[in-house]
Amino acid sequence: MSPAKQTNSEDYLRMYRQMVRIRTFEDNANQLYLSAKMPGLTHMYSGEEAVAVGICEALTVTDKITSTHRGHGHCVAKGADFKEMFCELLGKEEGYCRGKGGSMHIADQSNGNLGANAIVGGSMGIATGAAFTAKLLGTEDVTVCFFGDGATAQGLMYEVMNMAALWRLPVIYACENNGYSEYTRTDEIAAGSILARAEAFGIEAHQVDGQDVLAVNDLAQKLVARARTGDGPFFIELMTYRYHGHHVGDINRDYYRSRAEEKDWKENRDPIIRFRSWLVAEGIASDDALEAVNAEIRAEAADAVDYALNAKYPDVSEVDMHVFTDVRHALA
Amino acid sequence: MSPAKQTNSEDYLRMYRQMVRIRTFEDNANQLYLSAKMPGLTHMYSGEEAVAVGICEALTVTDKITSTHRGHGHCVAKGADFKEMFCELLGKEEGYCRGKGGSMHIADQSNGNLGANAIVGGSMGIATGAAFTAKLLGTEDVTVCFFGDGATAQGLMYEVMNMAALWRLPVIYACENNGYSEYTRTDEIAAGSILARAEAFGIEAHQVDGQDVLAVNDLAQKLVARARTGDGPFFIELMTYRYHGHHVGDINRDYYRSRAEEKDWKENRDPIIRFRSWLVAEGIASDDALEAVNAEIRAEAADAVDYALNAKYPDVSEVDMHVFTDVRHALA
Amino acid sequence: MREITLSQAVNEALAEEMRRDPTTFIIGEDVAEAGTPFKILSGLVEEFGTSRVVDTPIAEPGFMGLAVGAAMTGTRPIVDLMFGDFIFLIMDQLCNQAAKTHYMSGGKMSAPLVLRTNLGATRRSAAQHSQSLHALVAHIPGLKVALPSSAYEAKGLLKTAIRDDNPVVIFEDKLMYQDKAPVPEEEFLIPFGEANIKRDGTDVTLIGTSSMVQVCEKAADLLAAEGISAEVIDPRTIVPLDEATLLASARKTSRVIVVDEGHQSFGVTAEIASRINEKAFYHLDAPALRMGAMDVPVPFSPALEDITVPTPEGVADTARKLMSGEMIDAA
Amino acid sequence: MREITLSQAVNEALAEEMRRDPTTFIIGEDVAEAGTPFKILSGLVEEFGTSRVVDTPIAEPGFMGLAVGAAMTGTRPIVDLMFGDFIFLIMDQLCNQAAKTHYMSGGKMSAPLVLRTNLGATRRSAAQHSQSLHALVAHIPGLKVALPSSAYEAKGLLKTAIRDDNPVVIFEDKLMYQDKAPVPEEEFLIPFGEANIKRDGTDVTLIGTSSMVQVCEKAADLLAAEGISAEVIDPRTIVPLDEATLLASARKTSRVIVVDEGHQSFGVTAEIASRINEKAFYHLDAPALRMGAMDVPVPFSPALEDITVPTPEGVADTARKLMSGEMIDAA
Ligand SMILES: Cc1ncc(C[n+]2csc(CCOP(=O)(O)OP(=O)(O)O)c2C)c(N)n1
Ligand SMILES: Cc1ncc(C[n+]2csc(CCOP(=O)(O)OP(=O)(O)O)c2C)c(N)n1
Ligand SMILES: [Mg+2]
Ligand SMILES: [Mg+2]
Repeated sequence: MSPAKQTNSEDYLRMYRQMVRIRTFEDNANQLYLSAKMPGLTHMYSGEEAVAVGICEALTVTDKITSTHRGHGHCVAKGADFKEMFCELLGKEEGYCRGKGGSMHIADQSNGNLGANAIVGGSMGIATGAAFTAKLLGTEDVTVCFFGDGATAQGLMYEVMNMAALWRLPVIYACENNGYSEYTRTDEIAAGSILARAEAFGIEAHQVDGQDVLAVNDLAQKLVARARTGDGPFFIELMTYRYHGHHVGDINRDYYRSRAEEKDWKENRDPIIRFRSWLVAEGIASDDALEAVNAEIRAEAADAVDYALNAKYPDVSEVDMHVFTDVRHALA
Repeated sequence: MSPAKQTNSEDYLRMYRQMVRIRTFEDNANQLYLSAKMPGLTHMYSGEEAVAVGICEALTVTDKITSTHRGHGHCVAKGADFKEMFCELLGKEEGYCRGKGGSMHIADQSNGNLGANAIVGGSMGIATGAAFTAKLLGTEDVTVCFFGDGATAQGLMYEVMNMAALWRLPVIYACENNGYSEYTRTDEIAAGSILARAEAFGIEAHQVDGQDVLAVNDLAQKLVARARTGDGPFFIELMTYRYHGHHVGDINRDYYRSRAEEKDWKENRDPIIRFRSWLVAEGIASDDALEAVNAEIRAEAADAVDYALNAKYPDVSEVDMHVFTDVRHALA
Repeated sequence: MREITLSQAVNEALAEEMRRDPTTFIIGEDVAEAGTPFKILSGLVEEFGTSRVVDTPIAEPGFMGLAVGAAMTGTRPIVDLMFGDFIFLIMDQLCNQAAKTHYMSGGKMSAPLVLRTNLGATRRSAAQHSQSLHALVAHIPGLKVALPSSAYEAKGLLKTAIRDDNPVVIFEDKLMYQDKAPVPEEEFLIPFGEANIKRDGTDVTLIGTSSMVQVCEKAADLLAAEGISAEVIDPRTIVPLDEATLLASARKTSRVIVVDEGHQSFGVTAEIASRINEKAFYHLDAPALRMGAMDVPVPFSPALEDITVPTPEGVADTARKLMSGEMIDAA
Repeated sequence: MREITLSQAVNEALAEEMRRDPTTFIIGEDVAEAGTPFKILSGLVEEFGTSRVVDTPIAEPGFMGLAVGAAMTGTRPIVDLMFGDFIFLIMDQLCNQAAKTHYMSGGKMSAPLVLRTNLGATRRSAAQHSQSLHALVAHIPGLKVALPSSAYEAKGLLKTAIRDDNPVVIFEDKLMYQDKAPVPEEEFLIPFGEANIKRDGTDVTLIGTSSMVQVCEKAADLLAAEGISAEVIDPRTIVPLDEATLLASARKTSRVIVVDEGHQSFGVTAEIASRINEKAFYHLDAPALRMGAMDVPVPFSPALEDITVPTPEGVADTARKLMSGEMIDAA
């Protein structure tokens, strides 16, 4: 792990806290699924926490992100609250999207999260457009586009990278390479080199250990600062791993990846365990203090789940609201 | 110009003849447009003859090509006849597509030309699929996908290159870089390097002087042979130039390219002039003999134009034929 | 007769046709070892190998385009599009290329491919995984469109689709994959353009497509209890459309409701109702009515999602109004 | 009043709105110096610069997606899609993203963008450059759809579209770009959802969209010469649709023909005819009839192309049959 660089230990502790919040959120979401309390299904971010947190901690609240089907981690990392998130997952009125979006469309506009997306690669244009806005209006916001290794197969990525490069847009393409797209290994669906694909468009590209939150944050800080001053776009490939199945229902997965592999990542490369040991070793926090953080987050999550389970569904009259901005009920 | 390599001077003469046939075809097509005898408009291939001919002369009759909106050159080079081509351009029943396709959809299945395409980049999937067929059925056919520099902006290209590379399909992507897409210079719409984009997918890529038919043919021979034995896919960038406007109606084009530039390409790099001098210099043919070839082709074209002008339009009852293979009249 | 699930029916149809014709192959995401997320294709890669059951990268336009070219050159691709909503990604290759190849070439080329995908909401999958977009492709000349309503149709129509020399789009109802129906062991095909009269009736005709056939049948049950005799018809393919059967029923009952899970406006119900109104107008006691899905993106919340699609109760209700002459709107 | 071409009207609308709102920008292929192949945008890049009149690579899905993101974050993109046929390439970004953003976010986000494109055959441009695909987008909830029928509407509707907070698709008739019409010098807007009664009549209602408004007017001329009084109505927007005006006319004349240049089957005529049949049934002497483009890919040959779209003579003919009670089909 990299040596301490931030001058303020609060920054480190916030990163730790945010990673634990993501893991805790996901554990609860998984429980909701397993106990049949959640409608539909969902994709867990557990294991990839250092990616979202390392990057989002380098962003301001008005900087934008676009997210994916595996979007809870990005949402938490960009500043969202548990209550509105769980409400959304359960389709409740107080959810971030009034229950209309659910897990795959969770968004949090107040913190610059333009939303999860159920179309693989579907948000690449959106992220590039957000960066276009920043340039046109001179806002200095930077946009980070999160997507998986599988999404690199979508042609849209190359179309927008070309434009971002030609117009030097303040966007960072963050490829979360977790080794799989659904039930298929990345090397079976990606020819050549992912980094080289970005570089071919004249985009500076970096690979980083996605399980090392400090390394991720360090790189992100630098690239975000450069993008902000017109030195973008950039591409980052973050090597990471998802602990659960592709979605919560993907339980028997021996046919596409081994338990030994999963065990290795969980035991030897877990981003939270690694960072926690480092915090303790560097004397930034005691183990007890970190344990207290965990407990506090667990309690917060339990409360939020409870709240969401008891919250009310949107009234049926909402069904034709929000089709158009200027028509209260589209079908009235 | 490269030294003579073919053992058979017939091959050289056929290449010469095919280039002149393309130029002559286009001159006549342009005349038909200018004299308002042709419906719609069309995109001239003049100037780029060495590309189509150099490549198609490396192919067998069952090898496949896919073509573009600028497709007459590919069609002639792959073996088509003037008569059916002019009939098609004029919307006549005896056209290759019974007048239903016109210039932008001219095809010649009998010679493996799967057709021009009015969607820029639209045939990249088709070409890759033709190569897939060859692999699945073991036919050993090679497919060449022609497209322009502008088409490299289409995401589809990256999607199919990825699959072609993963599955080692016998396809050659032939990028005709004529410096412009419509009214825009290539460097304004293509970031980074076109060759590197193919290489990033692990595809061997070459750049070649598209005005040198021997260089093109030489490279094509080698790559086609390798693709045939499973060593593909390949990517070629052919540096070339279109003499006319983007389409026949694009007359005043000073605002996007200079007359001096056009003059330079026409006078100093013309593929036919260069090859003709070489043929004479190498003693393969006399200037008189070549002049006779030209005259013969001019006469053939004039006859074909004449024939086409007098040929009949498809009967109106054909309008709802060929919508489905198994329904004679779709609207009956 | 033995009963199998719609998923098994699809699997059997594919296996039978792939055995029959070595130029067929399946292409799509996670179709091989995984057998798709719906596990429909289990076992096929074991029998036919990875050269004929081809896992692709997540590149729908790419593999659809590849299928068009493959079809044009002598194979019969069966494209697996994981969700019907992704059809938006492949519209160019499907509608500008595949649909027009035969026509644009004056009949010289063709693209005999099948696009298998799905439709249907109420699976809590939200706006991008719940759409029923068959009306879009039905609007494009050159494409045939099949909508199986049970395991039986899923098998018979898919086999026909694979043998058809034209591009065919077949939409399975993803909520029906585990539903069982009697399916003969012996080989059978269901011809395109032949509607199926699921139930005879005299008072009102309920025309339902795909998932809505069951809804119409349940509505007919509700109505039967009240002494209203509903005829239920499943067109099975909307291109070609068996107008004759639909019109005969309309002329007989004088009252028609068309039920479809696509959005109502500019959708399938409009076309079918229009044809009936046009060609059976003087036989109708009331206008042919339409019930499509609400014209709203599909909401995630179960509280909202369930009310966006037609239900047996809703259809029965509309039928009752038709019967009682309560068509105030049209007056 | 001065007369200007449809092309100039579009140019003026864009210039005025871009002056008014600095967050607007135009994006598309060859929109800047070239001013598009149709030369519609001449002069705009000189006034607004290349940061607001943005030439793109040939990457329709890419720049459409970019526009969605830009719209979501505070700008108002005006996307120039060179040919309506290319809409197939951008359906995912338009229909899965832009159309659903507001709904999926529970009203918290929106995508105020305009997609300007075109429709219309008989330009000898063959099957991939001649389609009229507005029915497809009208089927998707969340998109508004405008179809200007002259320079006047082109200006007024486009200005309204740019100020609308929703994604709007506007289809111009590419054969009309050089057609002149009176257009006021003073600023004006045309509200969405308000049909325009082009001509009053009592015997038959001709509802025409876009290019077909002229066709209906010419048909009305032919009919007038025979003493048949045709009312001609231009809905101007099909989403929202001014049902009230259409129904009032249908109830008055009792006979309706809907004319549209999209393919007839599963198209716009079906929706409009269905609504009229549903809601004015008992006022009609005959079913509302439909005349769309033939259900064939657009052929290149002039000998074939011209017969694929409705003509004034054809419309007049249908009207005559309606008048004479000659609706054998419906009997
Ligand atoms: C356009 C599209 N195609 C396919 C899918 C189905 N799908 C959902 S997630 C996924 C795999 C994505 O892999 P990757 O991008 O690596 O992200 P990860 O799940 O690994 O985080 C697929 C194929 C989809 N949602 N959208
Ligand atoms: C998808 C699509 N977008 C835009 C166009 C309009 N268009 C026709 S040709 C052309 C330029 C193509 O440039 P290039 O690929 O370099 O080929 P060239 O014309 O130079 O041969 C454009 C933009 C089109 N036909 N299809
Ligand atoms: Mg992945
Ligand atoms: Mg070019």
